[in-house]
Amino acid sequence: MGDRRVKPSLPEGRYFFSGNEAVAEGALSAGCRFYGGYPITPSSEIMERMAARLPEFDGVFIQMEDEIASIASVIGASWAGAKAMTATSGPGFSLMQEGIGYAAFTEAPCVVVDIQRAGPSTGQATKVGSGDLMQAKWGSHGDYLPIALSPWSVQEMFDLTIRAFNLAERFRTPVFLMGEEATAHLRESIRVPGEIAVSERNRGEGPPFGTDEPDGVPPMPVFGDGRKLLVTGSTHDQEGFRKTDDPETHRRLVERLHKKILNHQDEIIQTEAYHLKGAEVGIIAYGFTARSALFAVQRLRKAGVAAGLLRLQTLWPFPYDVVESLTRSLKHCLTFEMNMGQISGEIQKVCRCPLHVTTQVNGTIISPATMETKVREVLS
Amino acid sequence: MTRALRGYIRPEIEHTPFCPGCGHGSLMGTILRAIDDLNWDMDEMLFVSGIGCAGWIPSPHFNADTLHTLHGRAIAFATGAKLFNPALKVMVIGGDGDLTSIGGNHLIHAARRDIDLTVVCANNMIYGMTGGQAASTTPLGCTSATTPAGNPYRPFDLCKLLEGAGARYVARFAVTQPVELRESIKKALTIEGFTFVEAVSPCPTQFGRRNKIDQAADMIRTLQAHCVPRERATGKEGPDMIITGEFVGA
Amino acid sequence: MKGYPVCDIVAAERKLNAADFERDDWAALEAAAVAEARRCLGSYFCDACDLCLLLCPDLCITRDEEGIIVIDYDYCKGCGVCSAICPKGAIEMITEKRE
Amino acid sequence: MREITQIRLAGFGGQGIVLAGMLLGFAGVREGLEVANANSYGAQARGSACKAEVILGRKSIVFPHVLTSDILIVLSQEAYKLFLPDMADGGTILFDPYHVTPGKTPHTFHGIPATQTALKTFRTPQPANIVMLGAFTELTGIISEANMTAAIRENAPPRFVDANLKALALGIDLAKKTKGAS
Repeated sequence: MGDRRVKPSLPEGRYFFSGNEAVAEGALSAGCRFYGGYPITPSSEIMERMAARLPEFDGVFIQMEDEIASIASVIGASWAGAKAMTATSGPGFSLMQEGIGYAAFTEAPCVVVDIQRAGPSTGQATKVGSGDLMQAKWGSHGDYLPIALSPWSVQEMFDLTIRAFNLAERFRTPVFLMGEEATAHLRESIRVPGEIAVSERNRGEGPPFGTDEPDGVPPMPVFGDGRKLLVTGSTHDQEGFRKTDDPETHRRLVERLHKKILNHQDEIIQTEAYHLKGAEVGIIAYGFTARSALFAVQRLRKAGVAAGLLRLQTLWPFPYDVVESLTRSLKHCLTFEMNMGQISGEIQKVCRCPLHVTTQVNGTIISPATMETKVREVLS
Repeated sequence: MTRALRGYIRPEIEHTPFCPGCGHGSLMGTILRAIDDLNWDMDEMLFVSGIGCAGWIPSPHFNADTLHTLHGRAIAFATGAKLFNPALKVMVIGGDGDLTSIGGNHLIHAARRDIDLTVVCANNMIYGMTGGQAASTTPLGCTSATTPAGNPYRPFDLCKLLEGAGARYVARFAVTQPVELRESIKKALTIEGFTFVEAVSPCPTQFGRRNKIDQAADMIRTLQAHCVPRERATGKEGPDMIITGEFVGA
Repeated sequence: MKGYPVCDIVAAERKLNAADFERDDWAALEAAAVAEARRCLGSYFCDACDLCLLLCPDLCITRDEEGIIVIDYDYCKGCGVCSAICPKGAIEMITEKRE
Repeated sequence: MREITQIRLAGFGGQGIVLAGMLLGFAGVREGLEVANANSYGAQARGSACKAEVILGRKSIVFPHVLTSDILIVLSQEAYKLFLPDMADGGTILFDPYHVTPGKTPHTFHGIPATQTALKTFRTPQPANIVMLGAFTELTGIISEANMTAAIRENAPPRFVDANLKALALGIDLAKKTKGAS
């Protein structure tokens, strides 16, 4: 992914960043030049760093009056040509959903970083959780397919933020970086490369909401291009004219929005396999939980247990095929989630072996020891 | 449609979408005549609107970049577009329900920040598109679909609200004052910073019908009769009178 | 709630009323009398003040090459706003007959 | 140094524990090591137990939280009691005798009078955290003095850089004396 090589926001080298700082630098590196946001724990450091750093890149930072306005300003800036983003946490993510639906329907690229905390509602503002995954999938009304990525380290808070922008521009869609408090406030050494690959939006000719492109992603001109753009969140034809009474226009539009994601799953979905060769028992995990899981798997392997880990870096679209083919070869599959089993439900849909779900919603991370114990329990 | 304004309307558009006698059509003509007077290039303009009848004034009719957004959020969208590309001349057009009820917070904050936008609020004192429910601007005692016994709450004085929020220019004219309204919009467009024009606009279908003013023509006459230019106002006008004029930045 | 159908342009010229006769302001009275006479004698004749053109909600009133006000009935929705605001009473609304 | 060294800094809120952990992390990166640093957030900011965890690795760090600490730098009795059970066998404890009276456990103990030194030199206990870092530098040899100095220069609040560098040097001296004594 990425058709242009650029220098990142910092000189090549090793840095010591918090996850939130890494998100900001990843965004700047990817070409983000607009940030509209509203403070919320545990994501505020992203906003603070963008406030300090964006002016150095001739970018625009604005603190809006709420999260609804934040996502609206981001979409406005996106249509004006900006690579734009906002960052928030669960309560703000809830408020942003109407704007996210608008961005999906008008195909406005943007990146929304959700640093998840323990919910629902105000919940535990400073404690970790991972309960916003279904909200990312179904948060706004109607049918659309979001893209959601799950970073597990500070390095990935940087890398996947860049990837989120690339996916957003490539597919003209909102992309979510589903961070977690545990990674956002973690500090780690990371490597910033000398060059990164970035995607730029296609501003070319052709109807901006066309339906006949082979890959389903029409070109996106921006305001001021002289194209007299017609953008609306109502059902629209390929030129943007409202067609709110035409069943065929609505069907074609909604189906194309699905196809443009589903037909490119190979390009979007990324997973990582650890020790799965010959594994009898497999853990499927994502985000910070996958760090615990890998640690546990390594210890189990040392103890002679044939355990492995499948780490999901892309959560939406969900990697059903990868999960199905893996679970065909497993005797047991285990999941660990800092929610009541949101992703386990998806795994269950295609799981070909017994599935053992462990959930933990106490505002703390799931320890490697818990996982080791569970694996041994399942095997005994 | 009038030939004089054809160039400002998308070629695909043949007629206005508004009910017979809707003031929004008059306002649409007045806005385009103001831009015509200024001789501005529509390719440099961006019109942002929200949901509701007034949201349809620019979208899809105006032959320029138009952004038809979510209910109440037009100003927040416009803020993002304007800040990222300051070369765009950005005008937000919306109704009273859209801009001042659900969108009230965005309105006052954009004014406070002095974002360089011109906001035209087509105030018909009711939710027209959804079927005539009470808005934050429905006069005390008026009947609406949700205030069948008369509205028990006071309406916003939008101009005072915006003055308090720090807008650079604040004016109110009825669409029955097309010359003053046009001059006011021109002034608002040319003043740098946040400018606000309230255009009082009759809604015969939802407001008139529910308040025993059955004909569009009667709505116009009633509106005319209730407008008092601020120079002639004595300060003793009842709450049903509409004081028109420039309140800030005259 | 019925009001006198005077737009602000016309109202700029003063309207004659009883109070004016009780004052010694003869110059004002004369101006008012002239204005009233102009209004009265000009009734039912369009003097192309453009008010209907500016107010038409359907943007279907325009001036032709000779400056005469014309209405494009294809786009007229028959709301009657033009008739209501015409200071000369020069626009009459007629119910369309179904053919 | 071993492949992974797990370090816990603990005390009570306000002692600069989190800052010390961060500075240690910055120094670790300069040293060319992989670093993970997690801090306690929340109630711990108000005078109760507060901890910073720093993991230094010669290889990539899989699990970024401290499970058993190889080194405990401790500035309060409460924190000492809380984190002693998580010490690795044969681990090293750097404690400030002003706050901590250690028990008899099979660990290597270094008493560093950081708070008293800070009070004597700076008339405030605040730089005690950096004094401890100085002692850590000298005693463990994981991080060079040059890299620790650079980390402070680059990341400590600018107006306190000089004081912090002085505190670091004091800590190194105290550690040298401890080593001489043992």
